Amino acid sequence: MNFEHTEDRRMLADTLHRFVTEQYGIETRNTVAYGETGHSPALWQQFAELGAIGALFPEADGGFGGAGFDIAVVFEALGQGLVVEPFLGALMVGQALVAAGTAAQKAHLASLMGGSTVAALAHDEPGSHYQLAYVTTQAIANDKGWLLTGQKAVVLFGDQADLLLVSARTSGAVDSEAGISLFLVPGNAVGLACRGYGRMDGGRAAEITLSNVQVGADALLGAPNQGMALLERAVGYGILALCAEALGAMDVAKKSTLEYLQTRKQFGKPIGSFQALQHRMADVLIEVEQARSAVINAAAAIDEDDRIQRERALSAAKYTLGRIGTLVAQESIQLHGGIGMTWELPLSHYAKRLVMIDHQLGDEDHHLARFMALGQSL
Amino acid sequence: MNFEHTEDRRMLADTLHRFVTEQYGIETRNTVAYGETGHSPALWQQFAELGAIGALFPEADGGFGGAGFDIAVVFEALGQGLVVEPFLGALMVGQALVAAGTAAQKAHLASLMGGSTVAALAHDEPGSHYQLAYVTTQAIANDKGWLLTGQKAVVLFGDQADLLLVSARTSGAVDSEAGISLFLVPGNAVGLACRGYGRMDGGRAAEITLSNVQVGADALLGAPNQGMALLERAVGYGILALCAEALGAMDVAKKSTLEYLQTRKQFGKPIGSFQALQHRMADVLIEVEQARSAVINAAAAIDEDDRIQRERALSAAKYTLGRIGTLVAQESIQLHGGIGMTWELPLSHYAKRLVMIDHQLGDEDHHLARFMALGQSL
Amino acid sequence: MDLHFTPDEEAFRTEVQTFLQEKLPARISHKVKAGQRLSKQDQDDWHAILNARGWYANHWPVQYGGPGWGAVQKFIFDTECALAGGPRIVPFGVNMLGPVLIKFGNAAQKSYWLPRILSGEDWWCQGYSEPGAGSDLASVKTTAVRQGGHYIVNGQKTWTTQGQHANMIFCLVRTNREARAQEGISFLLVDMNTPGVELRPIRTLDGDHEVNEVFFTDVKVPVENLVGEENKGWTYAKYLLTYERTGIAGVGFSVAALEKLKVIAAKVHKNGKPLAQDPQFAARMAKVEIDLENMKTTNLRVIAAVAGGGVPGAESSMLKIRGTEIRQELLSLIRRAMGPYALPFVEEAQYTDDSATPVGPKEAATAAANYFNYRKLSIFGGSNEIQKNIIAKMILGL
Amino acid sequence: MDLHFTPDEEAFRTEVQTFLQEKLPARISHKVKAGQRLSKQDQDDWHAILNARGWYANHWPVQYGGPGWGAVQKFIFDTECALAGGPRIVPFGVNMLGPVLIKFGNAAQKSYWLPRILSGEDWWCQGYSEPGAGSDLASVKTTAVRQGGHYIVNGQKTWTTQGQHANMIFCLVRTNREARAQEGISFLLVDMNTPGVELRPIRTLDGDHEVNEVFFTDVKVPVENLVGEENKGWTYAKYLLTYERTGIAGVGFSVAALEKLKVIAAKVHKNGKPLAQDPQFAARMAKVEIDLENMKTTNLRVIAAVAGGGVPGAESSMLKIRGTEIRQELLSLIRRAMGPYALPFVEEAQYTDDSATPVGPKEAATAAANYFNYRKLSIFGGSNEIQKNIIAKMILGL
Repeated sequence: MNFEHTEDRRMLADTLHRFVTEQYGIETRNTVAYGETGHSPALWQQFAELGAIGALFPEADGGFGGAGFDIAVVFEALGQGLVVEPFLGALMVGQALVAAGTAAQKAHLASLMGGSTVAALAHDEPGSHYQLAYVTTQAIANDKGWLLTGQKAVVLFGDQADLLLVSARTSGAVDSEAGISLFLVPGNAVGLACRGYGRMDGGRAAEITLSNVQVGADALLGAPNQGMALLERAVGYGILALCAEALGAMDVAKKSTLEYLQTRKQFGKPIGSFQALQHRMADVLIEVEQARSAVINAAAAIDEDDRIQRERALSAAKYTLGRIGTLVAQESIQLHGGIGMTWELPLSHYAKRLVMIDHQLGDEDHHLARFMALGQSL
Repeated sequence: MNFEHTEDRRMLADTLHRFVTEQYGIETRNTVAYGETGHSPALWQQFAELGAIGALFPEADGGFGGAGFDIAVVFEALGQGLVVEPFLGALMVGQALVAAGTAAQKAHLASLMGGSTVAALAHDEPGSHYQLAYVTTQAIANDKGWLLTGQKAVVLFGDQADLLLVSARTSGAVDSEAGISLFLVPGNAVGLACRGYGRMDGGRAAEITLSNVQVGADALLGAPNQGMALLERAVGYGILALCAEALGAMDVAKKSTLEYLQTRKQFGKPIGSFQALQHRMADVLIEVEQARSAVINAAAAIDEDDRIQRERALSAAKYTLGRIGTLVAQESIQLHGGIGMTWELPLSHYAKRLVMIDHQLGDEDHHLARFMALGQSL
Repeated sequence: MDLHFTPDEEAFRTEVQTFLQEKLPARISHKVKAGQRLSKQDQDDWHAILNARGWYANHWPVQYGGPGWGAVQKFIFDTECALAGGPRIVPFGVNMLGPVLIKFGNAAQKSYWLPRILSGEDWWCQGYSEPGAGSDLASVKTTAVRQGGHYIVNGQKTWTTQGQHANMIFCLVRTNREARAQEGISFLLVDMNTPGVELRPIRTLDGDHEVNEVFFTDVKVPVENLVGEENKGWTYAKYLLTYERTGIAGVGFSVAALEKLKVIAAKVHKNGKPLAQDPQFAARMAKVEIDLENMKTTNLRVIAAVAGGGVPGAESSMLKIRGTEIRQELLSLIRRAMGPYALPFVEEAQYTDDSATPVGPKEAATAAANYFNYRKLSIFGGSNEIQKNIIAKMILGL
Repeated sequence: MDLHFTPDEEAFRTEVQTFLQEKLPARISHKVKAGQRLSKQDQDDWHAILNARGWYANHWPVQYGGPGWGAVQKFIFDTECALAGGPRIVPFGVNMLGPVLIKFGNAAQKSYWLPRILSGEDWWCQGYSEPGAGSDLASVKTTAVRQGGHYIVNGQKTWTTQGQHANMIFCLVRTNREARAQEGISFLLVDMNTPGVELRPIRTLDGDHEVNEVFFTDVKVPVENLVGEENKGWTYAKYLLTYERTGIAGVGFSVAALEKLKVIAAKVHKNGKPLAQDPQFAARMAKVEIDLENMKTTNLRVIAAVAGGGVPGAESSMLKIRGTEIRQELLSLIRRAMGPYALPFVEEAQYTDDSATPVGPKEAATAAANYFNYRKLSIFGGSNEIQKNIIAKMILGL
């Protein structure tokens, strides 16, 4: 039993932390995050050079990490700096490639890790509401490969992506776990239309319409109709990443709130001397430490072979971070008072991010229900 | 719109309050409640003479009240004094008689109101867990009337009761709403066996076994197979009563906790001066006022003809009082510290009663689910 | 005990409903129901409509132009307005300054300012809060120094809601620096167009511009604009804060939000069923619905006490806390119901949904922004923590 | 980062499990799992079994009879004991007085008292709390006045757990009335059989007799029974309170309670389905299960920090708060699961289930009583409110 990170991971965390603090301060971040492209290709490139993307993938595939704790360390640091670069897409698409890619398909990994490719998982659909097996987009085999038609919802950086991993139904009913297949689709494919927009918490996303998009036979990732397991795996990595990111963000929100309580005076004394607020902060502290433990549990579980154990730990973590992230966001704003609601205060952007993370890859209700359902099969 | 009680009701409340304070102090109460019979026939008789039982029933049937607010006023006063006398059984059995009794059957009402009869609703069964339609006890028609066989669980004062109202199945599946019939059974019927025991919060209850208990044809209350609606009606009155009782009890618990906070000193000042505790008491106050409103809503709804409206208000109230009763019990003990856990302090008995009320006629989860289910039919 | 409204009150409700059906512009109610931001024009229009009917200053005495309503009528009116999608009345002139002038203003002030509030000629904003003061309103630092026929005002106010539309601001200013915190404060009316008044927008986390900072640099204010006596301003300020709180629970808004939530929960599907049948979501909805049903009665009990001659006082703190908790919970649930579609933020969609096809369900356009915007409910108007202090002191005697 | 125990630690776990299988009497573990009350004999037996193996004083240094375990082994042992239904060790002698004597006692005291703790010859209880003091332990009013070779003790102690079994009590007494609250306190060992010591039971709300009041009237205590220096007792008391808190989260007890709850929820039916499939109940169970999974890791993190040379300190406050919240929630759920059968209270069934057929499911016999009894978890050992004060001060710096 050992709760210390390896020397390598600590160095990576330090490097990232330093880079984010120096180069990705909140003003830069907000300019980038709420700007035209919602991220900065130049900074993204620099993250790549620091090895932050490579750390998400195993050495066998050209990375230098890829374990659960590597991913947690990177995303925690990103969360601390509210980094909006397209790490999540890179992680999920990249891990799908690692798990199921042919040698040719894996060639994408190098450009992903090099920061020259923006990747996106195009899976959610207008009616899916976190349900992983809900896929109505159709892929029909033809002599050139596959013809894709359908609609994808809230695809992160879908309007910037060079490479999309698209889930489509090759057989089965609309919400059947069987019959899902995954396809690698270039962002500039003919027939692919994009409606991009900014996100509440910065960064961008897009509604994507696929109208008879023709891809080659080599676009299929993994076996046809068997995409569900691969999708779950990729999304599992995404869940871990979002949890770690939320942890990083809530640490900053907590710290900022604490500092405010220590310095802000009302009725002649620091408001942190009021016991009711002290006890609320004590509750926040305990919850944040529980959230930290949930991330550790998820990071340890992600490499676990037993699906039920692994997915239960992931759902437990996403439930935990969703619930606590929202709590920390609300308490941080409330304890700051009016100033906590201003655009100017970095805290408000942390709060928005924390709440919005609960809307990505399944919210607390979704993952609580999933945790229960997985438990039934124990 | 008017939130004042009528003069009559206020007088009744005052009378009851005075009687309970003078004659039913906590030591008397505990001696009675945790004693052999779990209640006091002499005091029960006196309550009858004060009109407290009669107030639960309409004038047309020999009472002098019977409206929702009459019942609420009586039970709120009983709750304030933690009275353990068999009011609840009298109310539920009596209201069933009022609703469906023949003239001969209604003759029981006089002895009920006169305090000479102890009545009990024998409905719950070992597997029912609050589910009203779950009835496995069988009633088979024969030439003498009906033959009853089955088991009844946690029948309040079942070992003291002169008159039992027993639910039994005359057709249909175990949990079918159709096919339930209600029977008036004397407590000393041949074939009726009783295992009496004390309750956690005082008073008594019993497991009742019916082995070929023969009752006459005139024992059937209401139409055969149609007992469910009558049962729901009787239980509805019970729910209102328990809610009002809980309100009375939580007012005392709150008051006692407040007094403790005002007088108890720690670190040189009254603990009520600590802001964290102040805010928790403010929360308790708000919850108790919401509970009071829920009781008002239920009392107003009980005479409502629209079943869905009525039952939703009753379930809303029982959910509310269950949740808040438990909260008030726990907070009262916690804010008292160790002393709040002692048998000697009246508060601890109020806390027990508040929690145990949530286990009677459906707990907060049960009534939340019922509220939702009733809402589906809106 | 009778929870029913009287026939007269029900008749009044019908009158209000008819009025709203006939007079409330669909353009405006549509925006309100969609949670969109209103323009100054929208608000001016609604003001004019109410004033034409004599219902604008609806708690003013009849002699000053009020309709002579009691607490129950006021409650019915507020509730029906909220249900119909009527905009929230901007309270600063009519609900805050008005009562202060009526009670403490001199004859000239009353005859000059009150009609202008009614007509909408003046748009008032509030100069109470200062940076670093928060809920400690008495720590006023903005100074007013008497020089002949004027006060010279210097200092800064903040959280000035809709100050960008206002031409007038009422301010708490310090006229005596020697006195203790709550003494030495005066209540001053300032024309925003006076040289030295500068307004800077505060952008809130949802990107909205609703509140402002107001800076005063050697602003000359005629002494005629002093309300009541010099250094007695705190008395008027407190009166203003405790006045007219029966609407504080916001029950009408919550009922409207619950209706909206139910429509959404019936429409949005998860796992092949409407969200309204998802056990966890349905339980959240049922819990807040029950809490709201209870709150309705709690609110009416307080109103009945006021109508019966009682004073709302600290009970309004209770209504404020639970009322805002319920509203915030409903806004959380609307946000939750949107699933991933809570993420998109399309600026135009905050003002109108005419432009383009919506991203996701149309309710998604404002769901997250409103959730964040209305975190203010538990902060402004005396934070919920301050309200708990009031309850502890005034009701609980702790 | 590695959440797995080392092979050595796993081997130790197996050793503990084997020991428990072989040595823990079924009679005792059965009672513990059923939530029944233990007799003095039960506790003495378990004490003797542990002591025979050298595992009784399992955090004492080897030289005094400890097994030389670290924090991780101690954690494994505690957890496995809880899972197997081992009784909670009565902590007053071995976990509280022992460390104080080891650190502050003189040679004679160590050589006399420590072996008697190990052997069980002395049953110690605690004389800390006084009526009206609650969490403010330093406000000691019981006095000890030096007269020749004795102290004359007068005063009253309360909440003395299992004092009815004890022959010895360690007390905080005031030896200097002039000094400030935390000075002038001494740490004294008192024979309960001395004339003037009187014990009165306190009956708790569940009808149990577990705690007591202890009265001292002119009780003569030899000066040899003073631990450390006169008037320095507060130092020793604080040491005692902060010592050995890695077990404070009670994770083992919670894991055992969760297992019990799951068995019940699979067995009890509602609406034709096991309670485990009732959406609301299942959600409550899942929430506490997740919280417990997280707490396990939080607890291990603190233990790892201690094992790595860190000091648990205020982190143990965090474990205490959340650990007791989880335990209380699990006991609430067991109570809830019983439905109407939570009401019956059969006295005999609190001690044994041999006598008669149970009323309702057999778990119902103690469900409500235990729920009420364990409300103490958030009160005793420094109330959770005091723990939050500690966190605010020590960790948050507020």
